Amino acid sequence: MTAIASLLGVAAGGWAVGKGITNQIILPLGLPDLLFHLRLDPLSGFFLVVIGLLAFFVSIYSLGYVKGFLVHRSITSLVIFYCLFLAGMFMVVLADDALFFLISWEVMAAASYFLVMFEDEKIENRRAAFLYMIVAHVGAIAILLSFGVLAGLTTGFQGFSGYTFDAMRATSFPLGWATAAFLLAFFGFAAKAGVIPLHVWLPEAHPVAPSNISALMSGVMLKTAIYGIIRVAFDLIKVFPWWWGSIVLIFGLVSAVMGVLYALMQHDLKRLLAYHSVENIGIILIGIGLSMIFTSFHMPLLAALALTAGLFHTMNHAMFKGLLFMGAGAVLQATHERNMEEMGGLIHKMPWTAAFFLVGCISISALPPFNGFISEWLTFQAFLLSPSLPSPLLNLLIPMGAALLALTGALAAACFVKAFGVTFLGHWRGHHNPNVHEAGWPMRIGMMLSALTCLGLGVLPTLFIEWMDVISEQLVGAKIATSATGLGWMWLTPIAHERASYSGPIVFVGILAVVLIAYILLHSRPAAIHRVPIWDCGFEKINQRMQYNATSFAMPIRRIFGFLFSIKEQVRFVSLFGHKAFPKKLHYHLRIRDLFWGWLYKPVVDVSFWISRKVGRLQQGRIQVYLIYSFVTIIILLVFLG
Amino acid sequence: MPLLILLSVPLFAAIVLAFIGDRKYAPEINILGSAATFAAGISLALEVYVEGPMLAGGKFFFVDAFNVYLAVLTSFVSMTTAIFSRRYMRKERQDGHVGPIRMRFYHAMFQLFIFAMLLCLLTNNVGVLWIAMELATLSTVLLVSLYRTPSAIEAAWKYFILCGVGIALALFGTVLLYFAAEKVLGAGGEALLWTNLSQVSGKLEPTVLSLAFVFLMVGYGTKVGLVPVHNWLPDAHSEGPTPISAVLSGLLLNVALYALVRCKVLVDGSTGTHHAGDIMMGFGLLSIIVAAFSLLRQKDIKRMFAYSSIEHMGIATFAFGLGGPIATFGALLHMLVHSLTKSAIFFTVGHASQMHWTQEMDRIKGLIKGNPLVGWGLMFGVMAIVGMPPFGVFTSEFLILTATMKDAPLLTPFLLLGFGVAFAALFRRVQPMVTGPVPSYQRPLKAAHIPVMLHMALVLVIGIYMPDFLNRWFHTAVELLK
Amino acid sequence: MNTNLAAQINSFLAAMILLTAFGMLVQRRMYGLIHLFAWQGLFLSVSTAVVGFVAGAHHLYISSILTLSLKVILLPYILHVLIQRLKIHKEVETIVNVPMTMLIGIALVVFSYHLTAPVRELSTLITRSTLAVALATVMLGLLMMITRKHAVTQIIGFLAMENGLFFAATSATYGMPLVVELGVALDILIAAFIFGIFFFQIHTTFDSLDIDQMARLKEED
Amino acid sequence: MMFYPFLIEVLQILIILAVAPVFAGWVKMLKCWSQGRTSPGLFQPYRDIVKLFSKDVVLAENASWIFRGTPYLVFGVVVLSGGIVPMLSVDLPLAATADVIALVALFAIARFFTALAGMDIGTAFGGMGSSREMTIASLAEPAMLMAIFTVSLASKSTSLSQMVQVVYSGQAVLRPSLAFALLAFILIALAETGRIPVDNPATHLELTMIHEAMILEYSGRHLALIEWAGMMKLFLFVMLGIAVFSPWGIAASGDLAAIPRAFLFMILKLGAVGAGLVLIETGLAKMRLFRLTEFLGSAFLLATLGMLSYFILE
Repeated sequence: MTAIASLLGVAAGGWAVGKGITNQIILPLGLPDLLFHLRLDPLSGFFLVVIGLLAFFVSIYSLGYVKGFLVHRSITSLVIFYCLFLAGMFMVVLADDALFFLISWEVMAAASYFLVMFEDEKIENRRAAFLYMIVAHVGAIAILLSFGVLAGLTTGFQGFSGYTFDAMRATSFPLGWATAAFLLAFFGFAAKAGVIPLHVWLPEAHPVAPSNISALMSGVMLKTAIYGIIRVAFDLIKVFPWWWGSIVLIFGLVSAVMGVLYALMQHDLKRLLAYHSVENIGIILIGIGLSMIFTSFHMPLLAALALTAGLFHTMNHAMFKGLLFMGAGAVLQATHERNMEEMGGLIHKMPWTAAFFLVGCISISALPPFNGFISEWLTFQAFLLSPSLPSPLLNLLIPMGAALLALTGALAAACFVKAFGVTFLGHWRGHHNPNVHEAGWPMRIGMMLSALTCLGLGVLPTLFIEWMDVISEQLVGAKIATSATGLGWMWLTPIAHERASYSGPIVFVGILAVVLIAYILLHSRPAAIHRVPIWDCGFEKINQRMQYNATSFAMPIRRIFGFLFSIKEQVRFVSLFGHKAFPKKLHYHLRIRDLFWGWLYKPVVDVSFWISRKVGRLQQGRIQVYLIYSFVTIIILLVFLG
Repeated sequence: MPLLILLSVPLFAAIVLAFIGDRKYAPEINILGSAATFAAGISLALEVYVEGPMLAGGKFFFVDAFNVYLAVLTSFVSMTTAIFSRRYMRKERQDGHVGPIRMRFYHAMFQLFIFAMLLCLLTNNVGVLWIAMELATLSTVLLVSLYRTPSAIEAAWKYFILCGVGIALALFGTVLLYFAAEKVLGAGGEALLWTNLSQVSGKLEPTVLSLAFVFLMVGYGTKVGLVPVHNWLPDAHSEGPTPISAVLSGLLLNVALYALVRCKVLVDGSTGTHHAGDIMMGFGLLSIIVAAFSLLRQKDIKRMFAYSSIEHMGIATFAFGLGGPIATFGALLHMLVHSLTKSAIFFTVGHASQMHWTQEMDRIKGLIKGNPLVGWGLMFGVMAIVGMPPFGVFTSEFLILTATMKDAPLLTPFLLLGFGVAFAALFRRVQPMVTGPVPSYQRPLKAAHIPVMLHMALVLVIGIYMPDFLNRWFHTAVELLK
Repeated sequence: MNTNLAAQINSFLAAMILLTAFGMLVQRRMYGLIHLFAWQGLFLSVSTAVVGFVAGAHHLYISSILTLSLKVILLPYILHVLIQRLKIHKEVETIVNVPMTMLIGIALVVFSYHLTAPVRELSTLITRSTLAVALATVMLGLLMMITRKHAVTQIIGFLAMENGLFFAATSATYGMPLVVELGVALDILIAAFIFGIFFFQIHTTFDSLDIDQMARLKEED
Repeated sequence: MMFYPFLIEVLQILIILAVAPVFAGWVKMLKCWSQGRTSPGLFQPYRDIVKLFSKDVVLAENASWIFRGTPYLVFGVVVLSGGIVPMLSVDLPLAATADVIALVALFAIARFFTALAGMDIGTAFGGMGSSREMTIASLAEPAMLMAIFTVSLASKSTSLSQMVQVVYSGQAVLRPSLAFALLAFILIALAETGRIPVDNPATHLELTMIHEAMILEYSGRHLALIEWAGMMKLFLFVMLGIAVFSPWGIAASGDLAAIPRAFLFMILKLGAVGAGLVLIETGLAKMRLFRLTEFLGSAFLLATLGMLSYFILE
């Protein structure tokens, strides 16, 4: 059912973007003076496609996945909230007035909250869900205020018409208020998107949710926040100074780098993926931030390039992160284990899942010929074009951002070598050998479809970019020229042929061809393959505990970037003869925490409770004291007025 | 005519219930009486809706858009509460918390309380308004101490004394009001009629009125439960029987706020300034913040929701103080949805504590699995009360917040702080209660379905689709309060 | 009786009311308090009657009689009975810092006078100057409730406040409309019954009427 | 002249296949000489590869298709990259397939799979090699991008043939930015191709190996492909450096006659670079793994200085 609905969403979105038209509908719901306004324009159409496509895949996947739950619990609530969640996301991108937007927004948040809490007997689920809810709600209030500012400045505030996006579009805002609105909106959306330092809920909530839900949350729910930022900045406010873009850019960069570094330190597979969402949201924001900078300097072409990069990455991230979470779900279902330290060698038992997961890994590591590379490449191109900006300071600083992005990409690759290597390759690391089996067909189909989409987007990006060009045309007023020549679909040339180009099909076909040729040549002569045990360097039989695991893999990077984490490392000796030289047993304990807990969240919580204790003293039990309150209040008021 | 029925039915029911005592069918009579009241309320509302504001009983009663909607609300919530209390109080009797005499007392006083509130809302006379308010207090004081535990008596005593003092101060304010009005309207009953006062509010002496407002504010503010004169509220709500907490929280506070708003209109009309509004905003803001932070450290479930009521009354007071069409609209809506939601929450809370034999939140667990209606009801109730869409509270908070952003942007951070903290505090407590496995000491319970579902459905509907008549009512009320 | 004389009588009565209010503030013995309260009620009743006579407002006579019967006869009697029933008549109460309380009381009077001064200018009534006394009486009642620790004395303080209110109503405006006066009286009657019930409840539960025991519902840990 | 570009393309791929082992042999030979040993000759790498091709494959029990497929993939990627870097002529049809950034990404995919293959068997060495390799790569990447950025500032392009053309046409001579970028590039290239002081291709000492640790389990034709690809990668990095920083002698567009001359120039330059490489390798000792941060940090610094000097000085 949901699959069909999602397909409808895809169709509608694809149609809207393809035709570049705008539809508006007003539903007879809501406040009588403020009916629910719906609007389908290319931007929302694009996001509709993103959401719908992944939702379609995930819905197929879920058919198989939820069977795992059926054994020991009812899934009614899962199904209900799943549908609500999808509906919420669709409504968010379609909403065209502040009230309806926020309602959809919170329906989405609430539904996902219940989904995170689906397995509510586990304490970590409850904790994660709670944290998620808090951050989401605080973010929502900020968005609400932002709309409040915007609506307050529109002409129709005395009535209710000021709340519609149309009224906001028609108003040009004074800079100070617009800035307040933008910052509030950015804060709110950033909380949803998991931008550092508002990301803490994300690595808690995504791992504990059912995997199909993680896929949707990470793949598309975060994107609604991106949609919000674009909508507010480009569509509602329209004119802004360059430093807004810089703010977005800086937060994007920090999120990208920190996200991937934290991801590297994880040994919980889904948690690792969750941190990667932080990273990828960062990359998307980089694109958007650059686009905003270019827009404020009136360089529509470059702005279009950067915006396309950001949007393209949005699409890509939805696809590969959905794929990865689905893969992780398949692994979770097969092994009942999220800890990578207890996995290994799954490629033999789950060949399909392994292959699809590998596709996801390559895509997210931004390696050609898959889709992740295209968007990152476009982002780099946008970076490289920044020297044409008329501001010397930006000229000097923005390239550093490019370097950080490069660092992010490389670290992501490292991280996914770790993730894939430790999970699927090598030997089983766990203590007991579970009965692992391949995922069922619906799950495989779901994963396969998104894997194919990843490949398709990577090989033929030009077609996709041409299709979505209309968005940037509407928002920043320019298209990026992709099809300069007759064979335009082959070459991706964002600005000009001389500037830079990339050809997905040739890379794909080229690699494939050379590999095939080499393979055929080498196999023309039969050669035996001997299967032997692993070479043990002449020592005793090596066992599976000697393998590199997730922690040891990340050790060099942990050392190098150690200052960014709060790390507690402990080595405890249990030694023979009471001397260190004769160790009998070594206990190694490592605890890595998110730095921002200590910096940002714990103080807030502590201060709240401190204030709460102080405030509690008001209610101090004795009636005379209460009477004194009344007495003093009245005296003060009398003095004040009299 | 419906007006007369509306008032006489509860009074009559109170007398009947006092006489028949604790019979088997007493709860049903209670429900019947409330239902009749509600029907009368509806027909009155229809009449007003069709014909506009009206005077009745020789100018003694006055009905306009503002109070008729509150009257309907009052009769509605009292009806659902009566339905709820049937099952709830039966359980309490089985558990031996209350005896037959107290049951008789409970039923009679419940109806008397409803009568007092309706009188309070419908009267045209500011003095009678005061009397009815005092009657409402007095009729509930002994209900709060119904269980006769030390803490219940303590709570009731505090309620009695603090509200008594508060209301006395309000009387002083009323005297001053009369003092000013008498000059313009002449001595006698005419000078205390709200309809007359509002017409001549521009001519009333500003100094006297602002003096009067201080007393009215502190007096009725005590009843509304505004910080710093709120101290009776958490005690009374947590120690009384749950149906009483529901009506106290859902209705009495509204009625007190109604009185306050009526006075504010007069005062601002007279002084031509916004001082009264400013004072209300100050009280509101203080209530929001103090209540929000107090929520953080609650252990008793009913006490926690009592603080939540303080917070929401703070919001409504703040919005009325802010003024302007959108804020006032939001405040009216807020009164409506808060009262529906909060009483629904108290219904579920009552059942929850019966299921676990305690009001300690640490001991309440696994409600959704134990009793889905109670569990989900509490969950959704809390989601609604903290302002999650699509429930109606969100709509009102949305309007209030955006209006604040427009008119007093510097205050929004405080509002935001309060909302955020309250949200976190409530969720932190409620989530462990509704989720998780069922504890061994939980007992199954037949819960009262209808009231909870009815309330939540209404709140939901108002959030998604507000009927046109409600909207028009609010708009008329907004006009009145300008 | 001419207006001037009436005004003088009224002022005298106002002074007496104020004096009894102060007396109650510092009186330690329970019976003394009740007597002072009855006296205050009497002064109030007389004052109401005088005002009614001067102003020709005949409903004030009803008020006066109500006051007389309620506050001078009924309530003191009830209190008396209760005290005997509950065997608390011998109790002598400690009051926090009497001189301090007196000073605050005087400050309150000054404050009330200052506050009502502008209102006084507006009024043409002969009784206008007594408004300050009425306000002061209300405030002193409140102060008394704050400084006392006994349930009965708190109630007396509360009733003293009501006296102040009544006085304000008569002195400032020649009395409220009759409906209101009757209603208020009814309320006080009900309140009297309720606090009667309360005394019993408190006494049986806590074994004394000392309200310091009733401070367990609080937020502090 | 329709076929001219394709001719060049084919020629170039042949060159890279053929010349890369020779270059590797040349480096080894020079190294032997400098250390006073007898060298096995310029063509020893050929002999090694041929020998490996004819051997049977010994495969670990639990090797998966990733382990077996990686050599082919790595080989394929490197050959494809070979068709992209202009060596003889600026007029290379495939050059537009990928710009510098994409080229770096192509190398990255080879590395990605090699690292996976290292983890496939499940030995401690493999994992260690993968871990270190990926660490180094992530540190090298920002510096690499910075260098590219600097160069592209001068040429206003990241497309290789365009960059070559700009430098070749003399618009950029003796620019400080390019000099800095060159220095940075050399450091990065050392790291990327696994030479001393970052990695030692000749060692099999457990504590110091990086790249070798990953491919320790390979044998037969798999090893041959990997070794060959490794030589080509070294060769390609050298060619990339030459193309971007000193393309003089390269054939201009459509100039068929200049090809032999260009080939000659290429050989000469290769010889010189080989000598330089040996100089570095004999002069320096291998660094500790955690000193590499400083090494690559200085590469980044140099590249950034190059960029700054572009903005400040030019």
